[in-house]
Amino acid sequence: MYSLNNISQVKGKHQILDDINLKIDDDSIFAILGPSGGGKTTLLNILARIDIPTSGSFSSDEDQNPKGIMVFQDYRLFPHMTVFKNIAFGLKVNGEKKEDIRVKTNEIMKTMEIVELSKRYPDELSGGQQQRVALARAMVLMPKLLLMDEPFSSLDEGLRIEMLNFVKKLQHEFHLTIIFVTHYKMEAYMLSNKIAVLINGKIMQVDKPRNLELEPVNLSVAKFLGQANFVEGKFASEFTSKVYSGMVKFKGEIADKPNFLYLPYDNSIQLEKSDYLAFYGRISDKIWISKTEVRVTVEVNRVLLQFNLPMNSVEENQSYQFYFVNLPVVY
Amino acid sequence: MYSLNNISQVKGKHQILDDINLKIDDDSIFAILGPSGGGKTTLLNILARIDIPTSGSFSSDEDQNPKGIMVFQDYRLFPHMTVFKNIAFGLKVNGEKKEDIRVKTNEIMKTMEIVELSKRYPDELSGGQQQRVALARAMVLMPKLLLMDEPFSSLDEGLRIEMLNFVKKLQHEFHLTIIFVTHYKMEAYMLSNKIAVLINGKIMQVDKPRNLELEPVNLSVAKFLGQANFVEGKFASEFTSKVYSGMVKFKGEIADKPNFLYLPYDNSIQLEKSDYLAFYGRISDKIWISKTEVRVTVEVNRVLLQFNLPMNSVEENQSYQFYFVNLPVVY
Amino acid sequence: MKKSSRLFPFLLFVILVLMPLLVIVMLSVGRNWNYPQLLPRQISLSYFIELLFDNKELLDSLVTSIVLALGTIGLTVIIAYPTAIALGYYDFRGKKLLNILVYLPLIIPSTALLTNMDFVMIKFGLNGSYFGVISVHALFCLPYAIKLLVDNLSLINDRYEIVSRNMGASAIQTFFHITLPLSRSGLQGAVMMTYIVSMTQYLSTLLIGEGNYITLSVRMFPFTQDGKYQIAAIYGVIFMLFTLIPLYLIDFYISHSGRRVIR
Amino acid sequence: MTKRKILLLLSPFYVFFLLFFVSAIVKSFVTSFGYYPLMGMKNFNLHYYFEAFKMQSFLKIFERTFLFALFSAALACFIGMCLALLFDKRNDNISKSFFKIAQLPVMLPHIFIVLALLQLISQTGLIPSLLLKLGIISKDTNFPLLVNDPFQIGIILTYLWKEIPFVIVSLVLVLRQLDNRYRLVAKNLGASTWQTFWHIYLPLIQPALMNAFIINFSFNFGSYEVPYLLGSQRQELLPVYIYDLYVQGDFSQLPLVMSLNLILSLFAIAFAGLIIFISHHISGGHNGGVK
Amino acid sequence: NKKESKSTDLPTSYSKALKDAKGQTVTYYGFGGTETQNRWIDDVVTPMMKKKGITVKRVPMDIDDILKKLTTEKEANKKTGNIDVVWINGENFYTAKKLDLLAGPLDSKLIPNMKTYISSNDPDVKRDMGTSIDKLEVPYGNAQLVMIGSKQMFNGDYPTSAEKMMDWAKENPGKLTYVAPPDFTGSAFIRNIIYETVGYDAINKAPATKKGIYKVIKPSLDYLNELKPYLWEQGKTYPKTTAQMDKMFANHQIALDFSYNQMYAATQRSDGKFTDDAHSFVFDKGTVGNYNYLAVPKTSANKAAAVVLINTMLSKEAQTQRLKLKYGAVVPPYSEGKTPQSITDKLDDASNKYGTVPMDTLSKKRIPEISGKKIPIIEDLWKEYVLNAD
Ligand SMILES: Nc1ncnc2c1ncn2[C@@H]1O[C@H](COP(=O)(O)OP(=O)(O)OP(=O)(O)O)[C@@H](O)[C@H]1O
Ligand SMILES: Nc1ncnc2c1ncn2[C@@H]1O[C@H](COP(=O)(O)OP(=O)(O)OP(=O)(O)O)[C@@H](O)[C@H]1O
Ligand SMILES: [Mg+2]
Ligand SMILES: [Mg+2]
Repeated sequence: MYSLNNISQVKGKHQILDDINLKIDDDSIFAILGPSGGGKTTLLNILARIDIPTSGSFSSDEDQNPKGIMVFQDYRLFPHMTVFKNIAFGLKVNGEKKEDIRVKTNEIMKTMEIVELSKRYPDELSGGQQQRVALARAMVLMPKLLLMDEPFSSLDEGLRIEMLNFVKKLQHEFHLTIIFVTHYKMEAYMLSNKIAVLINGKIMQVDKPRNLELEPVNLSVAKFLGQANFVEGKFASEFTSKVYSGMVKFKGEIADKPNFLYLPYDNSIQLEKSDYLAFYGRISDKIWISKTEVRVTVEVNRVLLQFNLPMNSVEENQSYQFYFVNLPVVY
Repeated sequence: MYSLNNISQVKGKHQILDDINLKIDDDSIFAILGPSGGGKTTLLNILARIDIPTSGSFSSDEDQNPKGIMVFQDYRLFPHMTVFKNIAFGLKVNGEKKEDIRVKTNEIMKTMEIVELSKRYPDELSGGQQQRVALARAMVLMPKLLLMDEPFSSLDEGLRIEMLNFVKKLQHEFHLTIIFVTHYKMEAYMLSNKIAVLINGKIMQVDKPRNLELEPVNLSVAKFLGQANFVEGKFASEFTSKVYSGMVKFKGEIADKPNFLYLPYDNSIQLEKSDYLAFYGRISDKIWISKTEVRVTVEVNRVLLQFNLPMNSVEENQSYQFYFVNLPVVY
Repeated sequence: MKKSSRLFPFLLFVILVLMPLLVIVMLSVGRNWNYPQLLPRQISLSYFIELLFDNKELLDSLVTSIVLALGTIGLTVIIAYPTAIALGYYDFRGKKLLNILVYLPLIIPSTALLTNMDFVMIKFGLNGSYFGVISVHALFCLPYAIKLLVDNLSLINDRYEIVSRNMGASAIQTFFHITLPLSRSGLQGAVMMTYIVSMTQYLSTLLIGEGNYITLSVRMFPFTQDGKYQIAAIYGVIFMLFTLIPLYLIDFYISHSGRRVIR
Repeated sequence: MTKRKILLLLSPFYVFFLLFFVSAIVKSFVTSFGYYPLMGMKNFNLHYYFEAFKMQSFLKIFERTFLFALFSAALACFIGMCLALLFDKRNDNISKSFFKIAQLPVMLPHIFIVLALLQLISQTGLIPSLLLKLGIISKDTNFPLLVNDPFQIGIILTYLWKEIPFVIVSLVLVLRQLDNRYRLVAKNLGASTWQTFWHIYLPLIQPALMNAFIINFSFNFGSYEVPYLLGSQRQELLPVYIYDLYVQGDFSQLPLVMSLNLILSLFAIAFAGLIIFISHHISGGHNGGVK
Repeated sequence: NKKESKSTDLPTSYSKALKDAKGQTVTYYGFGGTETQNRWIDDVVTPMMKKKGITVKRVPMDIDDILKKLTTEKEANKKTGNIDVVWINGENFYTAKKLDLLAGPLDSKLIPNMKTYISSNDPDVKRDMGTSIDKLEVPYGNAQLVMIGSKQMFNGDYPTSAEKMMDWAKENPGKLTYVAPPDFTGSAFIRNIIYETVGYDAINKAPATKKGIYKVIKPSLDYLNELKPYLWEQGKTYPKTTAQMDKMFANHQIALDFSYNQMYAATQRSDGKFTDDAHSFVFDKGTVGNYNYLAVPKTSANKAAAVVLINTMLSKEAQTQRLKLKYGAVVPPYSEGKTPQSITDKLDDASNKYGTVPMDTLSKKRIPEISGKKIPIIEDLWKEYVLNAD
């Protein structure tokens, strides 16, 4: 078990991390999800002991000063080494045998589909190729604790899934602990069952993907998870807004001045009648997003809202009466 | 109208681009979608006149040598300038008035939500913040031709959508032509109605999102678009494989040795009876992916397949008979 | 690394660097300093005063030295910068050869070469002219200047220049806004070396300058050559003042204008 | 574009070099081939080169000078590199003052340290005086001969005093550019300080170090002022040897002097070429710019 | 070009020179490493010239370099140059004359002070180190090798001959040395030893070839080799400059110093560098003496002013001043019978006060130089058979 104890970080006058407390199980993948500038890299740097926190500590059951091997967001491949040498570097400095280094390095290059790049220098690689080399460089070491900072951001969908599966398999086989950081929630959901949401230097919620998606603990998390409309309004026993006024499930703090109606794109409204009358709106735009769904823009009282609706259920420039699937949430 | 005429690029011994021909309408957003290492950056570099192609040319109706302003994949913020100065740079060297520079720069910083970073240096920014500065730096110039190389890869979902919308709005208002490159198909679908798929240095298909997704022109495109199972088998008037044997729609070339059955995750099988009997399979895993769907792993004859099915339609460790929605495609 | 472990080498280094300087200063003011006395028996500034005030030639030659050094810096930088950019950023045929060529003026012993240079200068009609002298100075400064700039530029690479050009900046704007600030430390080194190499040129100044440029070195060299320690030391101290002060001023200006150099 | 651009970038250098330098070299060559009309010599031949290679003393001195220049340049590079690495950090006071002080010797002429060394370590210098006072030696001749000595210690000390700081200055400028981002990566991947130095820093500063080595070597190999003042007469060094020949005032010897000069130069050029070749082909020869 | 149009001929008479030279700037090129000499030119000669409406510019340049420069100019076909007056001697004069670099004749018509103070049959006006002068240069200083011994170390008993020196060296090993050639003084010392051991005539008559000279000076080389183990550092190394040797002498590291300036001990003593302990003497058989000369290059653009400068430097006023210690106390090149009494008096004064050798002794003990061509050969032989022997 790894523990992050009251970690804070201040740089210049900016409080970048604010009292982070986390417990991370051994032999698991832990995801830290958060928006740009949230402090994810800063946190990982501390766990990798590249940076020292202003206060707080990082420890584990076995080791007072555990240190993770890091995959850097900006890759940081050694510019003077070929791909092969970059990947072999860690093994070499850890004194592995030449033959072992060769075998292991070739192995991982095969997995990463970069064998044919082995003699190239970093400046001769595409962005995604560099990222794969960076991943390989860290993973070939099979570290007990692996830290990955947005390791798949430059990879295309296909590769990303391959890599995700590979990381999963690796973790499973070798019982590594992996802490990984991403701004891309699907990645987090696919890799991990326990996700910490880090926004503005604070851990907002630690939860399963499903719970996160269904019940974001507060407005920032909801906003960050995105794919939702936020309709401004006022709450006082009931909610009033341009789009909808009426009963809601209130999850905000009363003190918040403007309140927001949370309407995720997915699964928040329907055409079939339900207990919760929503609004009457005109379909102003329709874009194709998958084989079964379209993203529609609904104009309600001059406010534009977006929803995913089943293919062919609505026509452009027509108006419809919509119903909520469940009682809507207000923050 | 911009034309890419027979552009090829060779570096070292590698043919990176192979006879690229494209027509791009003025006043539109054109997306180039492709996997890592496909040659996207290489192509953009040619359009930005940073690199000279081995052969071929890039021209437009108005200008023999059009030149795009580029947003670089690796940002390339000037390390010795603050965020403000980085963004103002282009305006300054183009001789704009001081006051105008201030106004425009502040304007775009507001849009990009980076106002409070204006006095920081690039190495004091997070990855996503750097990317936004890079975007702002190019966009503030309102160039006739804007080239963007994976401009949103480091942004979280929320920001990404904001930025996408902003780019769309900008294009609309100022009638720019935008060519943008991504490996992330959703981004391409959301921003553009005309997408070129660039794989292995070749343009494979230029099409609308919908057509791409429904009928990838060949196996590489299908594979790249991902979210699909590919079942190896043999085609000779009928298809035979471990999973399914029978009638198919054949889109491959007869010469291809192994053929592949294309089974997208989405909308390729169902439980309800249809004309096309598929296979009998056991649900070995189920993960939550959205409010309405789960991703299931189906075991058929020891082969594992993945599909997105409606929530609660199947149970883990149960077996079911599945049907194809349409006649399946084989490449 | 612990501070204490660096303190010893630091102090040793400081002593080794400063001790000779101290000796020179003492030598320049000491009289009757004979073995085995550790300190001069008398301290006298009379030589100094005589050289500095009774003898306006010293000040004249100081001005001449600096005027030549400034011209040399200008010429050297104009030639060295583009060369260093080409060597630092690009690969081209003959690069390795050029890499050696730039060191030639240092490699070839100058004594014999200079007469030939004099010959060439006479043929060009440049002997005795300002341009002629700074050209020869620049020749001996170029290896240093190019080396220091190349070291610097090859690490930066041309990627920022590419951005700048792409954003519509002209080559000149790019140079001043991007290349120059990014290679500031290299340039500082180059200017420093150029200044000092120019200031110490003796024979070339004399031969090509035809006596029109009597610099500090020209005056000082014969004394050192002949081992006239005290006078040489006085010249040396004056030399030191007038190299160190401007160079530290440049250094101060550079390191305090704008931000620290990039990563 | 690029080809023209490179040509444009290089043209000031080439023009300048051709006009002022190559022309002088050509003149040297012409003279060395025995064409010296002033003395009535008008035949081109290789006579003087053959003669040079027949001069036993020349060859012996040549070898000695080469080894000497190699040794002192390498030593300066080595010590300079160690110090530069020890004090490369930008934001601590020791390093800052170190760098300031390291610049001092770079900015002072060689003759300066020659003077000081003569005062300090000649047998009646300050250091023997001090040792005498301290009772460590009993008379001046107990102090080893360090100037004009057979091992060229005086010259080596002078060169080290000037060149170590030069190496430091040029490496620190590079090290500052490198920052410690790669060091952090290496450390994170488990490299020790030594390994980080050997695999990361050394290759990255290697080109700069090699360049510094070439400059130092060339200087040590070709300059005569310091060996003239501090060298031993018996273990003569090449530049002094040639200088003596040159100033003897016998103009009919000039072609010989020129050919010696050119032999020396060609050799040094070949050597520098070798160093550059090596530099390109060992780790660090390729770096696509440090990000 | 203004320079080119100027006459490149010498003026026809001194008075014409004086007239033509008004407003001209004359450059004096000569060794600049002697501060006393520089001071003399700056403080004495320059103001004298100023009065005549001529500006003097002193350029410190070695005669080797001056010659190289003049040769290059000639090679490049340059008709006028920047060098007006040069300080020249012996071997260099030989070369310059051979290359036809010097303007002449500089006779007494042009330089009136030549007639006044120097008799035309003075050997030093006829030949400079064996080279016939042919009115191409004018003497302006007198130099003669003198030994400076430590009174205390020699106990007042100075080695006034080669043998005495050898004896003393054997008794006091490590206390003698000499500056290594090609230093001017060191080279002169070796010639002086040759005079001591084989005599002036032998070497003077020897053919100017390596073989010929070796045969003649073999005994001298043997002498030096015999002396070698008793020298400082067993003769494995030698001081490089006179200054280095001066310092060793001042520190009593060695007992004997040499100088080419007869009054050197005096200047050093007044400077506080030597103590009263320093005492000058010459060998009984005499020491090498020569003159310093001035010449005008053919390419000089200001020949009129050059002539005036030379005459001025030779004048009684300038030479009297030059006897002052702060100007280096250089003995005038005046011929024996033509030296003004005031100057002779001053020299004798100094000899009493500073222990320098009296003027009449010096001129009696003066041995002329040998041919300039032989000097590099002797230096080579020394290097081969003494320095690098064993
Ligand atoms: N050296 C610094 N000085 C001041 N502020 C800094 C510094 N480094 C980072 N920051 C700020 O700290 C915040 C967190 O940065 P961090 O790099 O940890 O974000 P992140 O979560 O990794 O974001 P991204 O997903 O965009 O990479 C950002 O707002 C950034 O601007
Ligand atoms: N200088 C070079 N020398 C050799 N090959 C190169 C060079 N630069 C790029 N390549 C290769 O060209 C191919 C295309 O590179 P490019 O950077 O265009 O890919 P990309 O489509 O932008 O990929 P990504 O999405 O990963 O950035 C890659 O396989 C890359 O390795
Ligand atoms: Mg980050
Ligand atoms: Mg790319």
